[in-house]
Amino acid sequence: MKSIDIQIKSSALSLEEQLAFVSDEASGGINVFVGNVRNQTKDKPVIKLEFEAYIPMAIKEMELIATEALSKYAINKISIQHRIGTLLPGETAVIIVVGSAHRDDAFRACRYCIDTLKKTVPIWKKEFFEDGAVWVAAHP
Amino acid sequence: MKSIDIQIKSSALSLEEQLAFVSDEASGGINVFVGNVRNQTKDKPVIKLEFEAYIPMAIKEMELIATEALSKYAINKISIQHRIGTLLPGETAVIIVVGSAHRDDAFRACRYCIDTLKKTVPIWKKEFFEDGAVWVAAHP
Amino acid sequence: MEITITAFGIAKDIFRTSALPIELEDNSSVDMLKQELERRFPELAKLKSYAIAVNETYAANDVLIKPADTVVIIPPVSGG
Amino acid sequence: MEITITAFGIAKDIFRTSALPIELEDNSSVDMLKQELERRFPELAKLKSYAIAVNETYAANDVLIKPADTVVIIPPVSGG
Repeated sequence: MKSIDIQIKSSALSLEEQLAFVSDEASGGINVFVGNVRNQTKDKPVIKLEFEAYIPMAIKEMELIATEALSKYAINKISIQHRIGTLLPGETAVIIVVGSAHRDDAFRACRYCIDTLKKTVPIWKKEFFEDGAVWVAAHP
Repeated sequence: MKSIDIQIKSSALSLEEQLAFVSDEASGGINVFVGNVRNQTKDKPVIKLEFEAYIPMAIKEMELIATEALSKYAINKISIQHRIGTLLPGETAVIIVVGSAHRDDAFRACRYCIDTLKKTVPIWKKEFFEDGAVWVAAHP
Repeated sequence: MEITITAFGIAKDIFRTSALPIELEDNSSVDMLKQELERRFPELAKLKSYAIAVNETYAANDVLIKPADTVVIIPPVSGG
Repeated sequence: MEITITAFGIAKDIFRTSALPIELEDNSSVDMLKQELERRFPELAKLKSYAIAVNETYAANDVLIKPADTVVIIPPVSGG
Protein backbone atom coordinates (compact mmCIF):
# COMPACT_ATOMS: atom_id res chain seq x y z
CA MET A 1 0.00 0.00 0.00
CA LYS A 2 1.29 3.43 -0.97
CA SER A 3 2.33 5.40 2.10
CA ILE A 4 3.29 8.71 0.47
CA ASP A 5 1.09 11.20 -1.39
CA ILE A 6 2.86 14.21 -2.93
CA GLN A 7 1.12 16.73 -5.15
CA ILE A 8 1.51 20.23 -6.52
CA LYS A 9 -1.82 21.69 -7.61
CA SER A 10 -2.97 24.86 -9.30
CA SER A 11 -6.45 24.46 -7.80
CA ALA A 12 -7.62 24.44 -4.16
CA LEU A 13 -6.17 21.81 -1.85
CA SER A 14 -8.50 19.37 -0.08
CA LEU A 15 -7.72 18.55 3.53
CA GLU A 16 -10.54 16.01 3.44
CA GLU A 17 -8.88 14.15 0.56
CA GLN A 18 -5.45 14.19 2.23
CA LEU A 19 -6.92 13.07 5.56
CA ALA A 20 -8.69 10.20 3.81
CA PHE A 21 -5.38 9.14 2.23
CA VAL A 22 -3.55 9.13 5.57
CA SER A 23 -6.27 7.70 7.81
CA ASP A 24 -6.12 4.02 8.52
CA GLU A 25 -7.05 1.87 11.46
CA ALA A 26 -3.45 1.52 12.60
CA SER A 27 -3.03 5.29 13.04
CA GLY A 28 -4.39 6.63 16.31
CA GLY A 29 -2.76 10.04 16.01
CA ILE A 30 -2.91 12.30 12.97
CA ASN A 31 -1.18 15.66 12.89
CA VAL A 32 -1.97 18.23 10.24
CA PHE A 33 -0.29 21.47 9.28
CA VAL A 34 -2.24 23.95 7.16
CA GLY A 35 -0.33 26.96 5.82
CA ASN A 36 -2.65 29.81 4.86
CA VAL A 37 -2.00 33.19 3.24
CA ARG A 38 -1.94 35.90 5.90
CA ASN A 39 -3.50 39.30 5.30
CA GLN A 40 -0.35 41.10 6.41
CA THR A 41 3.44 40.85 6.61
CA LYS A 42 5.16 43.04 9.18
CA ASP A 43 1.94 45.07 9.55
CA LYS A 44 1.75 45.77 5.80
CA PRO A 45 -1.53 44.61 4.19
CA VAL A 46 -1.06 41.80 1.67
CA ILE A 47 -3.29 41.93 -1.42
CA LYS A 48 -2.38 38.57 -2.93
CA LEU A 49 0.41 36.03 -3.25
CA GLU A 50 1.80 34.29 -6.27
CA PHE A 51 3.50 30.92 -5.88
CA GLU A 52 5.62 29.37 -8.56
CA ALA A 53 7.43 26.05 -8.45
CA TYR A 54 10.10 24.21 -10.35
CA ILE A 55 7.61 21.40 -10.46
CA PRO A 56 9.59 18.21 -11.24
CA MET A 57 12.30 19.07 -8.71
CA ALA A 58 9.79 20.32 -6.12
CA ILE A 59 7.99 16.96 -6.36
CA LYS A 60 11.31 15.12 -5.96
CA GLU A 61 12.30 17.23 -2.93
CA MET A 62 8.90 16.74 -1.31
CA GLU A 63 9.18 12.98 -1.88
CA LEU A 64 12.62 13.09 -0.29
CA ILE A 65 11.21 14.88 2.77
CA ALA A 66 8.39 12.34 3.09
CA THR A 67 10.79 9.41 2.71
CA GLU A 68 13.13 10.89 5.31
CA ALA A 69 10.20 11.46 7.70
CA LEU A 70 9.08 7.84 7.28
CA SER A 71 12.58 6.63 8.15
CA LYS A 72 13.20 9.04 11.06
CA TYR A 73 9.83 8.73 12.81
CA ALA A 74 7.45 5.87 13.64
CA ILE A 75 4.76 7.06 11.24
CA ASN A 76 2.52 5.14 8.84
CA LYS A 77 1.45 7.53 6.07
CA ILE A 78 2.14 11.03 4.91
CA SER A 79 0.55 13.44 2.46
CA ILE A 80 2.18 16.73 1.37
CA GLN A 81 0.41 18.98 -1.11
CA HIS A 82 1.36 22.49 -2.18
CA ARG A 83 -0.67 24.89 -4.24
CA ILE A 84 0.79 27.23 -6.88
CA GLY A 85 -0.62 30.23 -8.75
CA THR A 86 -2.41 33.25 -7.33
CA LEU A 87 -3.72 33.00 -3.76
CA LEU A 88 -5.70 35.50 -1.72
CA PRO A 89 -5.47 36.06 2.05
CA GLY A 90 -7.13 33.18 3.89
CA GLU A 91 -6.48 30.68 1.10
CA THR A 92 -4.41 27.55 1.71
CA ALA A 93 -0.91 27.21 0.24
CA VAL A 94 0.23 23.95 1.81
CA ILE A 95 -1.23 21.01 3.74
CA ILE A 96 0.80 18.28 5.42
CA VAL A 97 -0.94 15.29 7.03
CA VAL A 98 0.95 12.63 9.00
CA GLY A 99 -0.54 9.51 10.56
CA SER A 100 1.08 7.49 13.31
CA ALA A 101 0.16 4.89 15.91
CA HIS A 102 1.04 7.40 18.63
CA ARG A 103 0.81 11.16 18.63
CA ASP A 104 4.38 12.11 19.51
CA ASP A 105 5.79 10.88 16.20
CA ALA A 106 2.91 12.42 14.23
CA PHE A 107 3.61 15.87 15.73
CA ARG A 108 7.38 15.63 15.31
CA ALA A 109 7.26 14.29 11.75
CA CYS A 110 4.75 16.93 10.63
CA ARG A 111 6.95 19.65 12.11
CA TYR A 112 10.00 18.17 10.40
CA CYS A 113 8.19 18.15 7.04
CA ILE A 114 7.04 21.78 7.07
CA ASP A 115 10.37 23.05 8.44
CA THR A 116 12.32 21.16 5.78
CA LEU A 117 9.90 22.05 2.98
CA LYS A 118 10.45 25.73 3.69
CA LYS A 119 14.22 25.21 3.39
CA THR A 120 14.66 22.89 0.45
CA VAL A 121 11.66 22.70 -1.88
CA PRO A 122 12.02 24.93 -4.98
CA ILE A 123 8.82 26.94 -4.58
CA TRP A 124 8.81 30.74 -4.54
CA LYS A 125 6.30 33.19 -3.17
CA LYS A 126 5.82 36.77 -4.33
CA GLU A 127 3.90 39.05 -2.00
CA PHE A 128 1.84 41.85 -3.53
CA PHE A 129 1.23 44.99 -1.45
CA GLU A 130 -0.64 48.13 -2.41
CA ASP A 131 2.62 49.79 -3.38
CA GLY A 132 4.57 46.98 -4.99
CA ALA A 133 5.67 43.36 -4.76
CA VAL A 134 8.59 41.37 -3.34
CA TRP A 135 9.94 37.87 -3.67
CA VAL A 136 9.80 36.58 -0.10
CA ALA A 137 13.14 35.76 1.59
CA ALA A 138 15.18 36.62 -1.50
CA HIS A 139 17.40 39.16 0.22
CA PRO A 140 19.17 39.02 3.61
CA MET B 1 -15.04 37.71 18.24
CA LYS B 2 -15.18 34.37 20.03
CA SER B 3 -11.78 32.70 20.00
CA ILE B 4 -12.64 29.39 21.71
CA ASP B 5 -14.91 26.58 20.50
CA ILE B 6 -15.43 23.67 22.90
CA GLN B 7 -17.89 20.86 22.25
CA ILE B 8 -18.68 17.33 23.32
CA LYS B 9 -20.76 15.49 20.73
CA SER B 10 -22.44 12.13 20.48
CA SER B 11 -22.34 12.31 16.67
CA ALA B 12 -19.38 12.44 14.25
CA LEU B 13 -16.95 15.35 14.59
CA SER B 14 -16.38 17.64 11.61
CA LEU B 15 -12.82 18.78 10.98
CA GLU B 16 -14.16 21.04 8.23
CA GLU B 17 -16.41 22.85 10.70
CA GLN B 18 -13.62 23.24 13.27
CA LEU B 19 -11.16 24.43 10.63
CA ALA B 20 -13.69 27.03 9.44
CA PHE B 21 -14.07 28.29 13.02
CA VAL B 22 -10.31 28.65 13.52
CA SER B 23 -9.35 29.98 10.07
CA ASP B 24 -8.97 33.70 9.73
CA GLU B 25 -6.77 35.93 7.63
CA ALA B 26 -4.45 36.68 10.57
CA SER B 27 -3.54 33.01 11.02
CA GLY B 28 -0.88 31.76 8.64
CA GLY B 29 -0.25 28.50 10.49
CA ILE B 30 -2.91 26.05 11.61
CA ASN B 31 -2.06 22.87 13.45
CA VAL B 32 -4.56 20.06 13.84
CA PHE B 33 -4.55 16.93 15.95
CA VAL B 34 -6.99 14.17 15.08
CA GLY B 35 -7.27 11.26 17.52
CA ASN B 36 -8.73 8.16 15.91
CA VAL B 37 -9.67 4.76 17.30
CA ARG B 38 -6.92 2.24 16.56
CA ASN B 39 -7.74 -1.32 15.56
CA GLN B 40 -5.41 -2.76 18.18
CA THR B 41 -3.88 -2.14 21.60
CA LYS B 42 -0.66 -3.99 22.38
CA ASP B 43 -1.32 -6.29 19.39
CA LYS B 44 -4.78 -7.23 20.64
CA PRO B 45 -7.56 -6.49 18.10
CA VAL B 46 -10.00 -3.81 19.30
CA ILE B 47 -13.67 -4.36 18.37
CA LYS B 48 -15.05 -1.01 19.56
CA LEU B 49 -14.57 1.74 22.10
CA GLU B 50 -17.04 3.40 24.40
CA PHE B 51 -16.39 6.93 25.61
CA GLU B 52 -18.25 8.49 28.47
CA ALA B 53 -17.82 11.97 29.90
CA TYR B 54 -18.79 13.92 32.98
CA ILE B 55 -20.05 16.48 30.51
CA PRO B 56 -20.35 19.77 32.44
CA MET B 57 -16.96 19.34 34.08
CA ALA B 58 -15.34 18.05 30.88
CA ILE B 59 -16.52 21.20 29.08
CA LYS B 60 -15.11 23.36 31.90
CA GLU B 61 -11.76 21.55 31.85
CA MET B 62 -11.53 21.82 28.05
CA GLU B 63 -12.30 25.55 28.29
CA LEU B 64 -9.58 25.86 30.91
CA ILE B 65 -7.09 24.15 28.60
CA ALA B 66 -8.03 26.44 25.70
CA THR B 67 -7.78 29.54 27.90
CA GLU B 68 -4.38 28.46 29.20
CA ALA B 69 -3.18 27.77 25.65
CA LEU B 70 -4.30 31.25 24.54
CA SER B 71 -2.34 32.81 27.39
CA LYS B 72 0.81 30.66 27.06
CA TYR B 73 1.18 30.76 23.26
CA ALA B 74 0.81 33.43 20.57
CA ILE B 75 -2.26 31.85 19.03
CA ASN B 76 -5.47 33.39 17.70
CA LYS B 77 -8.20 30.76 17.87
CA ILE B 78 -8.71 27.27 19.15
CA SER B 79 -11.32 24.55 18.73
CA ILE B 80 -11.45 21.38 20.84
CA GLN B 81 -14.18 18.82 20.24
CA HIS B 82 -14.51 15.35 21.74
CA ARG B 83 -16.93 12.63 20.76
CA ILE B 84 -18.64 10.28 23.22
CA GLY B 85 -20.60 7.06 22.79
CA THR B 86 -19.63 3.98 20.80
CA LEU B 87 -16.81 4.34 18.25
CA LEU B 88 -15.40 1.80 15.83
CA PRO B 89 -11.77 1.50 14.70
CA GLY B 90 -10.91 4.34 12.30
CA GLU B 91 -13.52 6.70 13.78
CA THR B 92 -12.48 10.03 15.28
CA ALA B 93 -12.63 10.61 19.05
CA VAL B 94 -11.07 14.05 19.33
CA ILE B 95 -10.08 16.95 17.08
CA ILE B 96 -8.03 19.97 18.17
CA VAL B 97 -7.44 22.88 15.79
CA VAL B 98 -5.19 25.82 16.65
CA GLY B 99 -4.56 28.89 14.50
CA SER B 100 -1.61 31.22 14.88
CA ALA B 101 0.23 33.89 12.91
CA HIS B 102 3.32 31.66 12.88
CA ARG B 103 3.58 27.91 12.91
CA ASP B 104 5.76 27.34 15.97
CA ASP B 105 3.08 28.47 18.41
CA ALA B 106 0.37 26.56 16.55
CA PHE B 107 2.33 23.29 16.88
CA ARG B 108 3.25 23.85 20.52
CA ALA B 109 -0.21 24.96 21.61
CA CYS B 110 -1.91 22.02 19.86
CA ARG B 111 0.49 19.62 21.53
CA TYR B 112 -0.13 21.26 24.90
CA CYS B 113 -3.89 20.89 24.44
CA ILE B 114 -3.94 17.18 23.59
CA ASP B 115 -1.36 16.30 26.27
CA THR B 116 -3.31 18.20 28.93
CA LEU B 117 -6.70 16.92 27.76
CA LYS B 118 -5.48 13.36 28.24
CA LYS B 119 -4.47 14.17 31.82
CA THR B 120 -7.25 16.36 33.15
CA VAL B 121 -10.51 16.11 31.20
CA PRO B 122 -13.04 13.73 32.81
CA ILE B 123 -13.63 11.47 29.84
CA TRP B 124 -13.25 7.70 30.04
CA LYS B 125 -12.65 5.11 27.37
CA LYS B 126 -13.58 1.43 27.57
CA GLU B 127 -11.89 -0.86 25.08
CA PHE B 128 -13.77 -3.92 23.90
CA PHE B 129 -11.79 -6.95 22.77
CA GLU B 130 -13.06 -10.32 21.58
CA ASP B 131 -12.63 -11.75 25.08
CA GLY B 132 -13.68 -8.85 27.29
CA ALA B 133 -13.41 -5.15 27.99
CA VAL B 134 -11.24 -2.82 30.07
CA TRP B 135 -11.39 0.78 31.23
CA VAL B 136 -8.23 2.27 29.71
CA ALA B 137 -5.53 3.49 32.12
CA ALA B 138 -7.58 2.64 35.21
CA HIS B 139 -4.94 0.42 36.81
CA PRO B 140 -1.17 0.94 37.20
CA MET C 1 -25.30 14.29 56.43
CA GLU C 2 -26.13 12.04 53.50
CA ILE C 3 -24.67 12.89 50.13
CA THR C 4 -24.78 11.11 46.79
CA ILE C 5 -21.56 10.36 44.95
CA THR C 6 -21.88 10.29 41.18
CA ALA C 7 -19.58 7.72 39.58
CA PHE C 8 -18.17 7.37 36.06
CA GLY C 9 -16.00 4.81 34.29
CA ILE C 10 -14.54 2.06 36.41
CA ALA C 11 -15.78 3.72 39.62
CA LYS C 12 -19.33 3.03 38.45
CA ASP C 13 -18.41 -0.65 38.02
CA ILE C 14 -16.80 -0.77 41.49
CA PHE C 15 -19.80 0.90 43.17
CA ARG C 16 -22.22 -1.10 40.98
CA THR C 17 -24.17 2.14 40.62
CA SER C 18 -23.65 5.58 39.12
CA ALA C 19 -25.23 7.27 42.17
CA LEU C 20 -23.97 6.04 45.52
CA PRO C 21 -25.64 7.38 48.69
CA ILE C 22 -23.13 7.74 51.52
CA GLU C 23 -23.46 8.86 55.14
CA LEU C 24 -20.73 11.29 56.27
CA GLU C 25 -20.20 13.36 59.38
CA ASP C 26 -21.02 17.04 58.93
CA ASN C 27 -18.00 19.05 57.73
CA SER C 28 -16.23 15.99 56.39
CA SER C 29 -13.26 16.70 54.12
CA VAL C 30 -12.56 15.15 50.73
CA ASP C 31 -9.87 13.09 52.42
CA MET C 32 -12.39 11.70 54.92
CA LEU C 33 -14.75 10.86 52.05
CA LYS C 34 -11.94 8.99 50.26
CA GLN C 35 -11.18 6.98 53.42
CA GLU C 36 -14.81 6.03 53.81
CA LEU C 37 -15.09 5.05 50.15
CA GLU C 38 -11.92 2.94 50.31
CA ARG C 39 -13.16 1.24 53.48
CA ARG C 40 -16.36 0.24 51.71
CA PHE C 41 -14.77 -0.43 48.30
CA PRO C 42 -11.20 -1.73 48.70
CA GLU C 43 -10.98 -2.00 44.87
CA LEU C 44 -10.63 1.80 44.74
CA ALA C 45 -7.17 1.63 46.32
CA LYS C 46 -6.01 -0.57 43.42
CA LEU C 47 -6.70 2.14 40.83
CA LYS C 48 -3.77 4.10 39.39
CA SER C 49 -5.32 7.13 41.08
CA TYR C 50 -8.68 8.78 41.51
CA ALA C 51 -9.89 12.25 42.35
CA ILE C 52 -12.97 13.83 43.83
CA ALA C 53 -14.67 16.70 42.03
CA VAL C 54 -16.79 19.07 44.09
CA ASN C 55 -19.11 21.29 42.08
CA GLU C 56 -17.40 20.40 38.81
CA THR C 57 -13.88 21.25 39.99
CA TYR C 58 -11.08 18.95 41.16
CA ALA C 59 -11.07 19.19 44.97
CA ALA C 60 -7.97 19.01 47.18
CA ASN C 61 -8.01 16.64 50.16
CA ASP C 62 -8.71 19.40 52.69
CA VAL C 63 -11.81 20.78 50.96
CA LEU C 64 -14.90 20.44 53.21
CA ILE C 65 -18.01 18.92 51.71
CA LYS C 66 -21.37 20.64 52.26
CA PRO C 67 -24.71 18.83 51.96
CA ALA C 68 -25.72 20.69 48.75
CA ASP C 69 -22.42 20.03 46.93
CA THR C 70 -22.27 18.02 43.73
CA VAL C 71 -19.71 15.32 44.51
CA VAL C 72 -18.30 13.12 41.76
CA ILE C 73 -15.61 10.45 41.81
CA ILE C 74 -13.14 10.76 38.91
CA PRO C 75 -11.19 7.58 38.19
CA PRO C 76 -8.10 7.86 35.91
CA VAL C 77 -9.20 9.73 32.79
CA SER C 78 -8.52 8.34 29.31
CA GLY C 79 -9.98 10.75 26.79
CA GLY C 80 -8.40 11.67 23.47
CA MET D 1 29.53 24.74 -25.00
CA GLU D 2 26.33 26.72 -24.83
CA ILE D 3 23.83 25.79 -22.18
CA THR D 4 20.52 27.32 -21.17
CA ILE D 5 19.90 28.26 -17.55
CA THR D 6 16.28 28.06 -16.47
CA ALA D 7 15.39 30.73 -13.92
CA PHE D 8 12.59 30.97 -11.34
CA GLY D 9 11.49 33.62 -8.85
CA ILE D 10 13.73 36.61 -8.43
CA ALA D 11 16.43 35.05 -10.67
CA LYS D 12 13.99 35.34 -13.57
CA ASP D 13 13.60 39.06 -12.80
CA ILE D 14 17.38 39.53 -12.58
CA PHE D 15 18.01 37.70 -15.87
CA ARG D 16 14.92 39.33 -17.45
CA THR D 17 14.17 35.91 -18.89
CA SER D 18 13.28 32.44 -17.66
CA ALA D 19 15.70 30.81 -20.14
CA LEU D 20 19.16 32.35 -20.27
CA PRO D 21 21.62 31.06 -22.90
CA ILE D 22 25.17 31.12 -21.58
CA GLU D 23 28.50 30.20 -23.16
CA LEU D 24 30.76 28.11 -20.90
CA GLU D 25 34.04 26.30 -21.43
CA ASP D 26 33.66 22.53 -21.76
CA ASN D 27 33.83 20.74 -18.39
CA SER D 28 32.94 23.87 -16.47
CA SER D 29 31.99 23.31 -12.85
CA VAL D 30 28.95 24.68 -11.03
CA ASP D 31 31.31 27.09 -9.30
CA MET D 32 32.58 28.41 -12.64
CA LEU D 33 28.99 28.84 -13.82
CA LYS D 34 28.18 30.85 -10.67
CA GLN D 35 31.19 33.11 -11.24
CA GLU D 36 30.16 33.74 -14.83
CA LEU D 37 26.56 34.46 -13.79
CA GLU D 38 27.67 36.87 -11.05
CA ARG D 39 29.99 38.64 -13.49
CA ARG D 40 27.10 39.24 -15.87
CA PHE D 41 24.44 39.80 -13.17
CA PRO D 42 25.98 41.47 -10.08
CA GLU D 43 22.49 41.52 -8.50
CA LEU D 44 22.85 37.77 -7.90
CA ALA D 45 25.53 38.36 -5.28
CA LYS D 46 23.08 40.47 -3.27
CA LEU D 47 20.68 37.56 -2.78
CA LYS D 48 20.59 35.79 0.57
CA SER D 49 21.87 32.73 -1.29
CA TYR D 50 21.21 30.79 -4.45
CA ALA D 51 21.86 27.27 -5.65
CA ILE D 52 22.27 25.53 -8.96
CA ALA D 53 20.26 22.41 -9.70
CA VAL D 54 21.63 20.00 -12.27
CA ASN D 55 19.14 17.44 -13.55
CA GLU D 56 16.63 18.28 -10.81
CA THR D 57 19.08 17.84 -7.93
CA TYR D 58 20.96 20.45 -5.89
CA ALA D 59 24.52 20.46 -7.27
CA ALA D 60 27.67 21.05 -5.22
CA ASN D 61 30.20 23.60 -6.51
CA ASP D 62 32.56 20.95 -7.91
CA VAL D 63 29.97 19.19 -10.07
CA LEU D 64 30.90 19.37 -13.77
CA ILE D 65 28.26 20.51 -16.23
CA LYS D 66 27.69 18.52 -19.41
CA PRO D 67 26.03 19.99 -22.51
CA ALA D 68 22.90 17.85 -22.18
CA ASP D 69 22.33 18.68 -18.47
CA THR D 70 19.23 20.51 -17.29
CA VAL D 71 20.63 23.47 -15.37
CA VAL D 72 18.38 25.62 -13.18
CA ILE D 73 19.14 28.51 -10.87
CA ILE D 74 17.37 28.25 -7.51
CA PRO D 75 17.11 31.56 -5.62
CA PRO D 76 16.13 31.43 -1.90
CA VAL D 77 13.00 29.27 -1.66
CA SER D 78 9.89 30.49 0.16
CA GLY D 79 7.24 27.81 -0.14
CA GLY D 80 4.85 26.83 2.60
